[in-house]
Amino acid sequence: MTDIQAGLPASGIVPETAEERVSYLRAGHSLRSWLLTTDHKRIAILYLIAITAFFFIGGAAAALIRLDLLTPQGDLLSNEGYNRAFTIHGVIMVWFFLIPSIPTTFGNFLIPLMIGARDLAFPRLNLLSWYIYVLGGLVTIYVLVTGGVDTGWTFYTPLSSMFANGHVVAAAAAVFIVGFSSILTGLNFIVTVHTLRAPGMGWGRLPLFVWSHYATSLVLVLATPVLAVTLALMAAERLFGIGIFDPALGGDPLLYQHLFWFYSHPAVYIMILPAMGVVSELVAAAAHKPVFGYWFVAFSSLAIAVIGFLVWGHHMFVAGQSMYASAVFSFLSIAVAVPSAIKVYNWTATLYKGHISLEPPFLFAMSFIGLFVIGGLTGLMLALLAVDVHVHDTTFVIAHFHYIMVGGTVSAFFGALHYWWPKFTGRTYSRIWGRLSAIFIFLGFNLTFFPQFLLGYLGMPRRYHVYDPAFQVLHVLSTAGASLLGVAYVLPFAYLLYSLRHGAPAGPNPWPATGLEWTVPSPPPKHNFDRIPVVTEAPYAYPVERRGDDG
Amino acid sequence: MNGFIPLWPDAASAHAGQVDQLVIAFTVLMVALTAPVFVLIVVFAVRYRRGKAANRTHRVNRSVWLETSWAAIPFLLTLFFFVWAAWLYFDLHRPPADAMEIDVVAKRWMWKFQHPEGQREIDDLHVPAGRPVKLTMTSEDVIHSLFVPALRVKQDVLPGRYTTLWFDADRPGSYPLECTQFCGTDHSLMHGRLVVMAGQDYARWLAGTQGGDTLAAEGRALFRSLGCSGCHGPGATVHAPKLEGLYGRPVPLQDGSTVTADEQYIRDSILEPNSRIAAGYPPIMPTFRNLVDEGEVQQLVAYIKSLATQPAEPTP
Amino acid sequence: MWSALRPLLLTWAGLLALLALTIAVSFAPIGPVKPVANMAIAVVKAGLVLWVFMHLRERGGLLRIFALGAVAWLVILMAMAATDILTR
Amino acid sequence: MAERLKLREPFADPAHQAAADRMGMFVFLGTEVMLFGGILAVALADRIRHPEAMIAASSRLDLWLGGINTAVLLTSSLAMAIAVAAMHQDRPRVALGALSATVALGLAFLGLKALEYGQDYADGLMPALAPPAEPTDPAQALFLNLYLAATALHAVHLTIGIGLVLWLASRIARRPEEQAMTTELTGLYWHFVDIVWVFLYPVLYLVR
Repeated sequence: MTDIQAGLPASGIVPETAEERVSYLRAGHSLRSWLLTTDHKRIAILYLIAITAFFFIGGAAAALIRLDLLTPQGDLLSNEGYNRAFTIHGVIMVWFFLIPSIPTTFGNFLIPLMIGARDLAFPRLNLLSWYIYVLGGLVTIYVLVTGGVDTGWTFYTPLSSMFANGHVVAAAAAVFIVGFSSILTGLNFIVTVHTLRAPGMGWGRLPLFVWSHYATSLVLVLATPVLAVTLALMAAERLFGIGIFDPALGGDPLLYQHLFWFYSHPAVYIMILPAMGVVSELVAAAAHKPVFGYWFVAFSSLAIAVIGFLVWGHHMFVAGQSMYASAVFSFLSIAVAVPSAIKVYNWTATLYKGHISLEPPFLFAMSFIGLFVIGGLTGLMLALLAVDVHVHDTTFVIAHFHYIMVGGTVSAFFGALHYWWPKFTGRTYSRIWGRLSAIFIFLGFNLTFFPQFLLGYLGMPRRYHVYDPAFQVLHVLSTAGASLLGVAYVLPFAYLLYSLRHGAPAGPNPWPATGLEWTVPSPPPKHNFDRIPVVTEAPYAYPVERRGDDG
Repeated sequence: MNGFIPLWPDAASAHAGQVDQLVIAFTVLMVALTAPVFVLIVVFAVRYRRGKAANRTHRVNRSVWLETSWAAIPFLLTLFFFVWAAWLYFDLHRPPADAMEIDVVAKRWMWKFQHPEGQREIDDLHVPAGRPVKLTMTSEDVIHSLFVPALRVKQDVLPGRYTTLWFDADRPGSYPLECTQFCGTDHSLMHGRLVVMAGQDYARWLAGTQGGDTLAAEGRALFRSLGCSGCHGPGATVHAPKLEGLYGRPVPLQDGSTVTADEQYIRDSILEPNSRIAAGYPPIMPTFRNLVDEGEVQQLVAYIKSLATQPAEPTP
Repeated sequence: MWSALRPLLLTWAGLLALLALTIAVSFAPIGPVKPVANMAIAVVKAGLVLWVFMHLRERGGLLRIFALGAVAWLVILMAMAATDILTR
Repeated sequence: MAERLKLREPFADPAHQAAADRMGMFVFLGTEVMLFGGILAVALADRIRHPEAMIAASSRLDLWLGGINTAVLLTSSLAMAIAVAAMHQDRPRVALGALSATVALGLAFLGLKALEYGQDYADGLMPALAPPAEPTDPAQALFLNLYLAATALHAVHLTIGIGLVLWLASRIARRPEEQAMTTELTGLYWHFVDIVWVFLYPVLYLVR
């Protein structure tokens, strides 16, 4: 970006560059060459399109919820309508945007490039995973169009299996299907990182982006099947009356919650770990300096993946779980925050004595760090037993997980989009608009969710659309924030798509940054590397810019 | 909870005050641990801006001591709060013996309260101030959750099982009471008021409401009308466990283990007699699952508990 | 070809013997330790199938970790769910 | 032994691709372990909460038919292992014979299972599908529902396994020289389905 000082890209249509003519984008123009591709880069683009569509559908449901909560009686939607709106918002955002967002787009595109491979270990499985995702998506659209489901994204029994009257089994089938898409992606990444690293690319030379995706893949592969069998048993109980969790038969509704949260808490680490990988790359590139404490940051990804499996009980402190088990889960939930603390402090230490540039992706990275810290700490507060008794299932919890998922993962997703867009498309975008959208997203987000911390502690229950009139001011603030956030999210797609035609050519290394993906032309050719590179130095080996930098 | 924008909920019990102290103290620790991150990011972004001259010598890229310390110190500090919070949590799970017992039945989209003196209330609950009150709760359909923000207490209400919640409200007033576990269409409407009244006001309220039979009395009537007295009554000839003095006593079971006869055991024995059969008795008791609803089971349990004080006659 | 079949046939015989053993054990009056015995025999049978039929014997350590890693997570699920159910 | 397989994208060396394929298969089997693991966790929870009902309900199942079925499945695993060994020794005809034995034994298992399901249906051991004359004790119904769910899921996996073996046999019949790896991978899946039954049998039938 250093050579293009102008905020706006060169005006008028920019003709196709030499790299673009031979790049993966031009390797076949027919729809068939896109829909039957096994090139990991094209599959990443297919995923990017699909998850963006679901991001806006889920966002629309969120807009409905926020508008309905403008008034204490909830005049926009009926009770039933509100229940279905937050359920479809949850189902689509969790399984069709947050979980696949960074791994299936940036993971698919960049992991082979970063480790010096021509493609993932199983290219055909990669395409199959996209088709399974689309199939799951279509079933969800069917559920949405024909009336939705009113159980919440958690599908708790006995409500989901015996009392709910929406399309519970179809929604469970959609999630069951899309689960296998994540399993295939996780499996592909694990085998690729183990078997396809370039010569010299030892585990100590892997970019932290790859480390975090490796840890995410372990969680994807080990947790998702438990969700599949739990939803299958719930659907069997609803469809055929095969009572597994049925309290009338002496079944334990808490058993469903144990199985569900055994998946669903690791699932939140599936959502945040790739974002942490992105931020490690962005912070290193922003500071033009190696990440502080490489091994600590790398192993903290693995630690989060492993300890993440031991903490699910903190969702059930007030659910009737034994107080001894709750104490154990509370302690382990505090332990799982330690690796995240290491990452945050190490990122901050990376900025020390760096050469910091405030390009749009690096603004997103810093807003990630700020918002993730608030989300993480309120998570620690929720892990404290007595506090959780008060704020469980209130909007305090809503604010907590939105600070991590929207403040964290979505900011990192947009940061990654702005950082690797020149590599994906070979074009640069307007840096002024990039910075504006980062700032608007940060402001809109805080205005939307900080009031919900206050509402939560005041006792505003979650999933309520009728509330005490005294809370109305905070709800109006939150809805105002949501409308600003909604507009801010549309901005990037405007100027990024504009850059496809009018953006100036980006060249192989616009930032400039280290990493094998920056050594190939932008957009990269179909076979990635003419010759598989031999890696000789540690990652993030930024050149010393000034004499004496290294003392 | 007054003023244009309410910022802090009312606190109507000692426990609520303690939870507030815990939250404020923990927030102070969190600000102390994270202020450096926010400040340093801005400071570094300004001082070490790319292209700006600055003293960038002695760049260190790893320091095992520094990294271990900023991992361990926050963890140890938070552990102190873990112990404090766990202490409050355990305190919540140990109701005092002299607490006033109120039975609660949660049903899709309403709360039914039954006072020991016989009063019945829907959605609203009147309790005396300054006296511990223990709620024994169950649900007739899905999982609900009783939440009183002013007391900082919440407990899920499960179908097929008793869960308990106790509090000692000391400030009279009317506080919101809500259901916080999504339970279907009108989940948002399933709320009411917890009315905490000073001693004499509560007595006047008790007298004022129609004083039907006490809970135990209604239980005795049911005990007779359902035919329980045929086997468990004093003059019964059938070989069935005597219920006098049963409540709170350990009961040896057929599989060799023993269990204390609490509300849960009595309820299970009424609704699923074969689940835990007392030792030395044939499993001949029919199930009453479809004959009585949860409210009536609580009346029977109240009656059997009232028998606890009478001496147990020798079984025939 | 025969040299390749010999280990397979021996393993098969072993598996059938273990099946008979597990049925016999289920009738023996050994009380509370019976479920542990059932599981132990099942683990041995599974181990035989993994070791010989699935050729883990000839594979490196990494693949063995992959083969048995998931069982550790299953134990986490069962152990922690059991702590709740037992101490409720 | 040189890996006889069809080289494909990103791999240049057969041994490299073989190692990757095996690792991918074992990771996939890891996910299947977690899938059936959920059911075993439900069984453990029910066993802790309702011990006598579990014992009573399990003793009503036909232990001997289950035992025969286990033997059938173990033998089918042997046949599959022989097929894999034959393909590695470049003996496709022997492999085809062993594969047909595997399919036959698999179908025998499904047949016996269907027979058992009919028996259970008649004896009222499937309370969800056919409510028996005198209602079973609720906790026993819980176990019987779990038995139905677990064995049905296993039967679905076995059916997929049989489909895979038939597809594999057709590929060997057409071009035998490249199928050693595919045979080994199908074998891994088949042995896994057998291992699942090795655990389901004591958990469901031998609760004494």
